[in-house]
Amino acid sequence: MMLVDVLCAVLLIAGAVFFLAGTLGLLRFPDVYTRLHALTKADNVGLGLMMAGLALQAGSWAVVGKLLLIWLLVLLAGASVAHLVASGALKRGIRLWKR
Amino acid sequence: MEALTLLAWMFDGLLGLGLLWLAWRALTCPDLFRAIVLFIAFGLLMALAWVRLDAPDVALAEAAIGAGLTGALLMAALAKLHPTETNDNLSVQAEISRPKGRLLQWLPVVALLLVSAGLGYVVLSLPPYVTGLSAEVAANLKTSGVDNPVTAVLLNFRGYDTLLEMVVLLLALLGVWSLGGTELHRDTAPGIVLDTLARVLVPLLILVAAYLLWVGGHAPGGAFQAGAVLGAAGVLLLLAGWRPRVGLMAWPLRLMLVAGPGAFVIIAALLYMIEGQLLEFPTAQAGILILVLETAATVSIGLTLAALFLGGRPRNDKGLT
Amino acid sequence: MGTALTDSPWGVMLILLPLAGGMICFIWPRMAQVLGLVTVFSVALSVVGLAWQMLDTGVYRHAVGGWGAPLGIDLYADGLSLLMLLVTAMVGFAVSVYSAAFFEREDATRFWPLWLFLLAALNALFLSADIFNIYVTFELMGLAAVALVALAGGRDALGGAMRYLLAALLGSLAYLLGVALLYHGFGTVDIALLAERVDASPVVWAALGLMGTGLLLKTAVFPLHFWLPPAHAHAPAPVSALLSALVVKASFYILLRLWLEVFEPLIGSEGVHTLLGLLGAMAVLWGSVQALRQTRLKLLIAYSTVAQIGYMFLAFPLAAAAGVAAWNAAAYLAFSHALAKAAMFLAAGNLLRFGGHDRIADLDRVVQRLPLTAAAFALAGVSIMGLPPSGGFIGKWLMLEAALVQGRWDLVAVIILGGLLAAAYIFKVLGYAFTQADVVHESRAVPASMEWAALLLALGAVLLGFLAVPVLSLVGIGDPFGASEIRP
Amino acid sequence: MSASFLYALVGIGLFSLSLYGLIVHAHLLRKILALNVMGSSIFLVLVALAKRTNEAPPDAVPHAMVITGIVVAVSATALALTLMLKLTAETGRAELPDDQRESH
Repeated sequence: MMLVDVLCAVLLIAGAVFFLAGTLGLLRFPDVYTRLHALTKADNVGLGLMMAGLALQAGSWAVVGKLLLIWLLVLLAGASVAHLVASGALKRGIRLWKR
Repeated sequence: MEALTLLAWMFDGLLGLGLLWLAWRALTCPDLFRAIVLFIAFGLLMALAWVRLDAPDVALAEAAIGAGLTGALLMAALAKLHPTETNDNLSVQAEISRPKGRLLQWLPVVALLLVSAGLGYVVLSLPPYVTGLSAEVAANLKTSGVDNPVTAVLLNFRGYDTLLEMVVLLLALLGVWSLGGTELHRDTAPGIVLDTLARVLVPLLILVAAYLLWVGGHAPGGAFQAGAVLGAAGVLLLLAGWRPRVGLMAWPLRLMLVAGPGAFVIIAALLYMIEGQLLEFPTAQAGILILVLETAATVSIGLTLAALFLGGRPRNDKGLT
Repeated sequence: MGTALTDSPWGVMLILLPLAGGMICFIWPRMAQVLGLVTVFSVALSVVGLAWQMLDTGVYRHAVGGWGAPLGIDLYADGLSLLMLLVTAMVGFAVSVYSAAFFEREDATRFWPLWLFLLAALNALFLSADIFNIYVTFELMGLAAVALVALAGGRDALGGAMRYLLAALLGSLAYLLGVALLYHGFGTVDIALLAERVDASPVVWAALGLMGTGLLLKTAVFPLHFWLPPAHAHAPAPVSALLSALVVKASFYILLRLWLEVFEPLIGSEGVHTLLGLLGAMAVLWGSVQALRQTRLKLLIAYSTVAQIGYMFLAFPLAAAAGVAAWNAAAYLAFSHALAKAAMFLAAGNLLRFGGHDRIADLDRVVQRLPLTAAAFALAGVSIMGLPPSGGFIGKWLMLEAALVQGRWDLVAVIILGGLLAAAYIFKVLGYAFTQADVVHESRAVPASMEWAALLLALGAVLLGFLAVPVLSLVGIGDPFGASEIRP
Repeated sequence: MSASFLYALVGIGLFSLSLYGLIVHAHLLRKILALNVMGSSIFLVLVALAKRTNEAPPDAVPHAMVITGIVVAVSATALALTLMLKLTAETGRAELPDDQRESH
């Protein structure tokens, strides 16, 4: 059983690293569009890894199904909200960052 | 195990500091838009705190109503307060009113420090191990008709509180309508993305609300969490530009709004005739009666929260609103 | 016939009837007025039924849901809550008759559901024996009252309603923190059980501080009265009558109930009740002086409310030695002030409807043209001033007696000075009512039912002076003031 | 000094912070935010102290009280926001009438 725990730990830590990368992106990137990019990428990949790790620990298949549903919902919501924020920003005339 | 408790302590400490920091930033941030976003983040951290304190029902309610719907109401109010077509970014500068003069500035701070020190001492003076009413709740759980203790307390043991509380929600809507609240104006047509998001999510949200309502009987969930999810579906629809047909506006809507408290009052009156005590559920039918009450409550809470978000009084042809 | 009356569910009907009435009025706006009047009348009958039942079987206790005290919520009614229920029924009925003629079509459909929910909240509050349940009734009462104040629309009404809402929410939340501390300290939120378990520990002191501050804010006692005058003065006349007569006294009733039962071990302490007495005395003097300075009639009456509430708080220092006499005086003052103040606000509403303004200086020969309203205002003034034979006189006389017995000359001086100041501002208004104003403007007819509603309430306040013995025996049911055990 | 007391103290801290925020700021939206934070802080104290049952499941009664409180808080907030909007439409500023006269 040790292998499952180790694998789960590795997956969770990898997910956490992606979230860390997303947060760093949020702080460091110059304008709203790049920050959105950083956040959405970190969100779905990081969350995907975490869900995989938790699925290993899950008792029944129903819980695995629920975890998958959560991940899909976050993907759907994250992508559309990012689009809405970006189009809102464009409508307000926030220009893209150029070096 | 020592490392684990240390880790748990660190997490609690960080969460506590996070809560205090977010609340302080939300209250003293010059930009109102950012203050509301910080408040929503504060609501989500609060939901995390409820999970840490073994209160999953409260976490659901806080995330759905405390952070979600209250945040949506605040955002809608801010949008109506400062229509953002004019300035370029969303930030709404509202000057922080510092009290004038040194004494006036430090007096409240010192007074509040004393108050919190006193309250902190009082809280710490409470006995460390106490079970409160959990013994009585566990003893009567079997005859309450549900297995989830929180739903048992909410719907059966203290059902009278819940009746009054649903009337409070209805009363808030009545107050908003009697004020003739400002309509949520639609400046631009909703984009294709928001439209498809609404088309996909709303049926799923209604399904999740039904699931939460059903699962409330034996696991965290129940009428208020389900009603909040239904309210969120309503808010999403309203954001996507959907408005109820005018014909629907008159008494059908009002009937559904009153369904929750109305069902409670009718059942309370009937039970009084039969059992001789207000809101005393006969143990055999307690489960069914609670389910009926919860279903009616979910419908009216969902509709009321969506109508509160809409704000304005629904116009209908007869002019009698 | 006797048994049918005594075991029928009066207490429960007092809560379910207005709730059901309010909901039906909301669903069926066209029938709101008729339904409202029928509901209020049946609630008044239920209160009489409850009184009959309690005279027969003593205290009314009802375990909601059949669970009993620590787990479930109890409804409890003794003499004091019965008195408040009677006041609510009487003032509520008169105001309902008045509102039937006062509001036009559009406002009426909004007024009735809000008013019936406020009535349900008041009845639920006076019947509740559970401090968390009282928090929920406070919120129900607060939101209904704010929505009613804002019904008038316009800058002043909205400003008054907003300040009132913020004060009410802050008061309720401070009260709730006190409830949280008491629950976690003693494991129950039921008043009777708390009274047994409470000791003079820091938790109880903190709970007294928090709940006391919250309730003082909701009762608008002197330093915390800032929200009352704008809210009561700029609301529609029937709403001002309801707020000043009933809503403000509900939080005083809860403060009194908690003081007598839950915080009983702390009663002996000198500091707290002298502080309350000081606040009461300053409220009497400051309120009366402010009322004297007002140029608008409704603001004058609102500041008079602040002053009269001060009188009730004078009972706290006197109760240390005089015990039941002081509390009887406070209860009597509450009863007569409710009737008199409601009559005054309704009379002011009539004057506003008649002249289109409520500037005291421009009251144009009101006595000749609106005799019933002027009589109502004068009779209500008699009770506010405390002249014999009115109910106000009995209340003040009992209070004076208690003060003289203990030799509290400072309180005696405050009571008498307050009475003189009250006489000053009432005669100021009556003075203008007799004379002719310099600017003459067209007047609008005032429906007879509105004038009679005000007059009947004022007559009630005066007749109260003759009913001292029956009313005090009614208040004595269930011994709310702990007269039985000898006060240390 | 278990976790429940830590959260209870955080609740007390939040209560004082929100009381300060309510008193000092003139803008009505800030006052409504402060009232919401104050409500949450009292709920935190209620539920935190319900967790003093070591390993046993916590006491369910405060949880039910907090759920009732959350719903009451959202209805009060909705009414307060609408009142603020109507007041702003009437007076042009989102502040209580006498704060407005003071500030300019």
